[in-house]
Order: sequence, then structure tokens, then C-alpha cells
Amino acid sequence: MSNAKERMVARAARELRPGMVVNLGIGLPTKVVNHLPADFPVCLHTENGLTGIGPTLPADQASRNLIDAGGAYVSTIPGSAFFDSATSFALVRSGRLDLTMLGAFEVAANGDLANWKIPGKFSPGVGGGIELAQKARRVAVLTTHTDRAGNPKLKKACSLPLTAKGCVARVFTDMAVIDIAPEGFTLVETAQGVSLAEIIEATGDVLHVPDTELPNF
Amino acid sequence: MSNAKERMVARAARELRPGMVVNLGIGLPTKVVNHLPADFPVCLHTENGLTGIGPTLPADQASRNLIDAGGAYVSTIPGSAFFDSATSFALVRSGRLDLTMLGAFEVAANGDLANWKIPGKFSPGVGGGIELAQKARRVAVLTTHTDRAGNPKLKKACSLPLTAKGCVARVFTDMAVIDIAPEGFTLVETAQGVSLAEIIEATGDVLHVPDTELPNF
Amino acid sequence: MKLPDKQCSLQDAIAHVKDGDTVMLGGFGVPGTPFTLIHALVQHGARNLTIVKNDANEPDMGVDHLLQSGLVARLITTHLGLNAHAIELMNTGQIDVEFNAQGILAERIRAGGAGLGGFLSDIGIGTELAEGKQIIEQGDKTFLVEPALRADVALLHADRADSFGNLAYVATARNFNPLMAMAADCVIAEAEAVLPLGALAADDIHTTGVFVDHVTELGALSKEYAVVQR
Amino acid sequence: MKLPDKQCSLQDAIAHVKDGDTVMLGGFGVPGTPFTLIHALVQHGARNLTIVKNDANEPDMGVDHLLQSGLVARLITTHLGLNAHAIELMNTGQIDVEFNAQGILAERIRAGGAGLGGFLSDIGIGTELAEGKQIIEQGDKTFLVEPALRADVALLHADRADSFGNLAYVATARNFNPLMAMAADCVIAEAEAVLPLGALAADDIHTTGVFVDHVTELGALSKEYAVVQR
Repeated sequence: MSNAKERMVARAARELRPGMVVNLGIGLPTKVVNHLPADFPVCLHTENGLTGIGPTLPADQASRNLIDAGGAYVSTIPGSAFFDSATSFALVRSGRLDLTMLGAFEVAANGDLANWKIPGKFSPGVGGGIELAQKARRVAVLTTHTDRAGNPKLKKACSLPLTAKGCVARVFTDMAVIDIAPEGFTLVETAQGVSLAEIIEATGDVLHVPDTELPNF
Repeated sequence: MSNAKERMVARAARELRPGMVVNLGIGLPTKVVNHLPADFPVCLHTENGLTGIGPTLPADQASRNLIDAGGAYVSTIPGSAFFDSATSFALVRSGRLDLTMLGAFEVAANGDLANWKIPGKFSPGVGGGIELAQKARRVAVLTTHTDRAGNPKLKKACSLPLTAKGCVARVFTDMAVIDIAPEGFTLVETAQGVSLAEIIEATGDVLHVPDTELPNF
Repeated sequence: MKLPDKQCSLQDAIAHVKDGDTVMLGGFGVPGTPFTLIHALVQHGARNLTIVKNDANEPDMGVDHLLQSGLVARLITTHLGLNAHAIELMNTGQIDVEFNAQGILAERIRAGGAGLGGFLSDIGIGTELAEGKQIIEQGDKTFLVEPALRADVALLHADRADSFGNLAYVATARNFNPLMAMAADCVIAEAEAVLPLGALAADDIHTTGVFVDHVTELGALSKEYAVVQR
Repeated sequence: MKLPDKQCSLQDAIAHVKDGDTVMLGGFGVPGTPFTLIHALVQHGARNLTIVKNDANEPDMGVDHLLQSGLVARLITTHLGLNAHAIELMNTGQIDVEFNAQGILAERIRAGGAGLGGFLSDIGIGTELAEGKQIIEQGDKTFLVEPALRADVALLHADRADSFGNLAYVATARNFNPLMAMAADCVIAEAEAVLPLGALAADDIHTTGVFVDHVTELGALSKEYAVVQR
């Protein structure tokens, strides 16, 4: 992982508050745990039926029956609990997830999220993402600011099929922390070594920049 | 319990077939178990969350946490399982009960059952009875043939609020075993010492009597 | 990471109940009824409550103490057969009673806990229990729409808990407790023992602590919990 | 009374599957997937099947063997991301695929198992996943009607069973298994151990044997069950 991505993940980790129940999506979000103190009081949930996810294990120490929703071999911690898939999503839909962090193809200025389908190219199914995005009390996105071709992922409107409407509260990228405010994308923090002009250039819609000095991460 | 009632319950017990899952309603139906062989292969269910009901226990041997739906202190047997009330009725509604035996205020010639409410006199709530009556694969009723005033409980139509429509397949009384056939009440067996005329007299609708000789119980 | 600690005193826990709240109570008869939390609620004195419980216990036990204190405006239940006092309050119009078929009540609570709006059932069609309910056609079948049920507070009884609020019930004391654990904004569990994290096996926990907000350990059990001598 | 014995050979159990059946398969990835029953189903050769499973496993594993054998007409699932072969069959029209949101699939199966017609959910409103679904208003809220899902046969994997068919799962191998156990006319479980009655504690059983028709004990586990080396 590049330094910029590593800093993005480390910054995102500071979004977790003591006592929260959190679901970390496949990919970059799962790396967030590497930046939490060992005794940080938080409960991690995975859709396939576990609260209290412990550290990821190498194959030679793994249990064949213990994976997370991304297929990684994980472990338990004292107080972990297993349950079935209906109970797992009951928890999600009834509002017991304080925070989820997800990846994105596109985030719109109104908080719309597209992260599951590229028609004609990529349509593996929506999995559990739609319920996480729609029902977690707070949805944060972790993504590179632009795609591989350099096109903005933060856009005026999503062009891809939506995962959920108006769900995203905050976006962590390799360039900035950006909130979805009533007026649209609003800059909160900037990454080290990135200029304001570069962030504005890489963002696909108006970026509101407060008058105050912004923190650097 | 009178001899006639005892014989009625003993006869009803022979309705249980090996391998069945059975729910025995409060009152006379629960006495049916006393007439089963010790190793009879059957699974008894109770609505408050137990499959594999064992013998009823006296208070000094009872567990404070182990009752049946009628409040009797029961026990477990090898292979008993506990579950919550939603799972308990999932089992009922999805057709896993082969047989239920219930009490009755009235049974109609079309199989309608009334056993939970007497407007103005008795309305404690329907409890689990409606789902048992509507969803068990076979519903049998155990009841005295007439009420305390001598009025028939088997009637052309129910006058009381229904528990479920057209659900009853067979009625065991202190006078007879009677099936609900497409043409109405049909005599199957007669109790010892009871004449055909007495049964017809005590039945509130046409009683169809086959030409063949009927067993006596 | 370490799972958060949710241990709480009985008084601090019950203080979450407000006038006018809907309060779910676990239990089917004696087993699983949170008698100690009910007693604390009577002391707390929140008024105009809607109580959701399978039954009204028996006179001078559990729910009946709430009824006697005049704190209950409405009771959503399945059967009052063992509490003549509750039936009298109903018949004289002192409390409003809504009867549900038992499995439908259980399922409505679970639906609330599962974040659903309700479910489709054919239970009660053709009886007075169907009266007033919304009807929906699905293909050639007719169903009643049963709305989900949620509460402001759920009061539960567990056999064992841990400090995160994971719960394990025993025998038929499970009944409505795990369903109500899912279906309230504030979930309070009393447990006969609150154990250290890790003392409950992860496969044998009946309610994940994620659903539980506060857990309190019981001291010596009052005689309400004991076998009823009839 | 003694609980009935439901032990059965793998071949006798799988013979219940008929051409055209809907077959539910437990499992989320490897954990909980009944690989041995799937292998027996491939040997059995029932055709034109509708398969219900969270995912299609990975190429050359589990569900993929059914796909390779050409026995599958339709797949109701949530995510095929780890099986490029399944995606190719879908894209070339060789199988019909219905995607459900994962929790909605779980809940549809549970609704089938609970004898319901379906449930009301707001998941997917405003996205293409809501297209074609029946809409219902409840007060000021809008819901989609999600129909219950049942199968002719469910094939499950359990860690331990007893001779009555009581089941206990381990860790994240639980997933869809207890839901599917409720939702099929014929439920067949493979278990790593089938124990005598009484060997499973009544409070720790995850699926009551009442839901299970046949149980078969596995011998040595094939390598499909093992940790995947990537």
C-alpha cells in the first residue's frame, strides 16, 4: 500500500469511537483495524454471522470454519458471538450498526453511493452491501480520490447503478477527508503534500472549502 | 377422571403414529401421554419453546425454568431442544406438526372449531391455539360429547367465535370417535356401554352411521 | 480491540423508561420474566405505559404489580387466563388490551427487530382476529398484513450474561427474550450471573451483546422466580 | 417416549431430489457448504434444478460442480464474485441468475420457514433492485413486498448432529443453514459427527430435529472443506 493510502486508512481509523459497533467492508476498509490500539473498546461485525472479529490469521493458523464476509480467515476475541445470516442482517437493518466503512466506484454530492455494478463489465451481485449502505447509522467511504484513469470518483451524480441513495456521510481518500453536507462536497481535512488546487481538480463537482485552516493528515 | 373419560384419552393415544411430531393442548389432551409405551418413537412439542417433552414432574422435583405452554412442570428427554417463541411457531405454521389434539367448546359438522372465547363470559385471549388449529397437518379434538348442561358440543354450525375454519378431522369424546367427513359427522367407533341411540341423541347435527359393525373402545 | 463494558446498576438502567413508553417484557409464565426489573420499574413509576408481554403472569406476580400500580394504559398480549385481576381491569375498561395470536405476536416483535415493516400471514383469516387488518393478494393467495412491533425499552431475563451484554437463556425461559432483545431502542437485561468476557462460548450465545444496551447482575432471587406451589 | 431415528445413507437421502426441484444449499463460502451432499447430488444427476445459495463457491468447488454438470437451470444468490465460471454461464445465458440483497435472501428463506407469505422491507427502494417488486403503503411509509422462499429439498452441513436430527453448527459455518433447515419440504443434513440422543445439550442445539428429515454422518472430510491456500 502506498504511503498516501496508508495515511488515508490511518485517518479513517480515527473515525471509530469507543463503544461503537462497526462493519468494515471488503478491501481497504478492513485495513482500518490495523490502526486501532489493542484495547480499543469497539465491536466489529461481519455479515456472515460474527460480532467481535479478532485479528486476521495466516492460512497455517486459520480455522476452516471461521471467515469474514470477504473470505479472510479471522479469529475470535473474548466475548465474540456467532449467529445466523438472518440475525446478522436483522442487526444491520434495525439500526444496531453505528458505522460502516465501504469502498466506492462513485460517490455523488448528495451522498448517493455506487459500488456494486458496472453494467456490461462487472455484475457479481450486490451481496450485503446494499443493507450496510442503507441502514448503518453512519456510512463512510474509503476510496482513492480518482480511478486508475485519473477520473474523479466524487461526482455531481452517480452514473452507475446505485447501492443506496443519499447514504454517505463522509469520504476518506488519499487526498482529503470530505463530508457530504446539505450544500454538497465539503472539504474537512487535506492529505500531506496535496494542494487545495489538486483536490479541487480531482473532484468531479463543486468542492466547498471552509474559510478556516483545515487539519492535515 | 371418570372411566369414560379415561377410555376416551386412551383411545386418542392410539391416534399417535411412530415418528410423528405432536402438540397436545392444555387439559385432557396432555393426559394422552400417560397412555403411550415408554419407548414409543414420537416427538412432543410445546409452544413455549421445547421439542421432546418428558414426563410431568411434581413441584418438589420441578425446574423453575422448565414448563409447558399450560404451565405444567415438565422434564426433558435425551434429544430435547429449546428454542425461542418465533421458531416455535415457525415450526407450527410451516407444517412440521403432524398432529395436534385440542379441547373444544363447539365443533361444527364442517370441521369449524370454537375453543377460545365465550363473548361476555370468557375471553382470556387466543394464545397459541389458533395457529395449532389452522396449521397442524391433522387436528383432533378431545372433549366430552355434551357440555355440563347436557347440550351437544358437536353442532351443525358453531355459534361461538371461531378458532379456525374447517380444521378438525376427528373428534374423540366420552361416547364416540367421530370423523368430520365431506358429508358431515360420521361415526367411527363407539364407547363401551353407550348405545347408538344415545350418541345420535347427544349429537347436535346429523350423524352418519356406516353399515358395517363399528369398533368399541 | 476489546468489547465495550455495559454493566449498569438496576436503578441507572430502569431510569431509561419514560412516561408513555412502550415496554416489552420477556417471559412466558414465570420462566424468563424479568421480575426484578419489573419491580424496579414499579419503583421508578413511569406512567401511561404500553406493555408487551405474552401473558400477565398471575395475581401479585410480575406484570400484575405494574397493573396494580396503575402504570399501565395498554397491554399487548396473547393470553390472560392465569390472571383474573388483569381480565377484570380489561372488562371494566381500566386497561386497553390487544390480543394477538401467540406466534403472530412473536413474529411481529421479531419483524421489528429485523428492521422490517411487517409480514404477510394467513393466520386468523375467517375469524374475528382478522377483523380490521389490511389484506393483500399474492398470486392466488390472500394474506393479512401484520405490522412489525417495536418498543422504546425491552426488559429481559437471562441466565448468564457477559460484560458486553451477550446473553444465554436456560430451558423454556428463552421464549420471547431473544426476540425482544432485537426489537427495542433500549435493551436492558437482568442476568443471574454476569461473567467475564470469554466465559460464554461464542457458539452457545443466544443473543449477541450488540442488541443489548445495559446488563445488570441479580443478587439473591426473589421468590417470584421459584417453582409455583399450586 | 423416545425421539425417532432419522439416520440415513448419503445415497438414500439424496434420492429425494427430483428433476426440476428447487434445492437450497447452506454455506457462505466454504464454511457450512455441504460439499459431500453436493457431490452426491452431481452423481444422482437430477436435472433442471433451481439452486438457492448465498454464493457459487469458487471454480471447481461445491456449487461449481453442479454448474459444470449442467444440472442447474437457475441460481438464486447474492454474490458470484469468487466464481468467474458462474459469471460466464450467467453472461452467456446458460443459467438464469436472480440476485437478492444478502439479508433479504436470508429473510425470504426464513419467512418460507416460518410459514409466512412474505415480508415488507424498504431495502433497495430507489435502486434497480426494487424494480418489478410489489409496493405497499403502511401509514406514511412505503415498503416492497418480498415473497417468502421455500424449496423442495435443503442440503445442510452441520458440525454435530444427533440421531433425531438436532443440529449444531460451528463458528461462521452457521450462516444460512438454520434458515434453510426451516424452509424445505425435505431437509437433509450432513454432519461431521452424528452422536447419540442426549449428547447435544438442549440449550445449545441450533436447529431442532423437528425441521430435519434425514441426517447422514460424514467420513473423512474431502479437501474442499479445508482452508483455502491462496
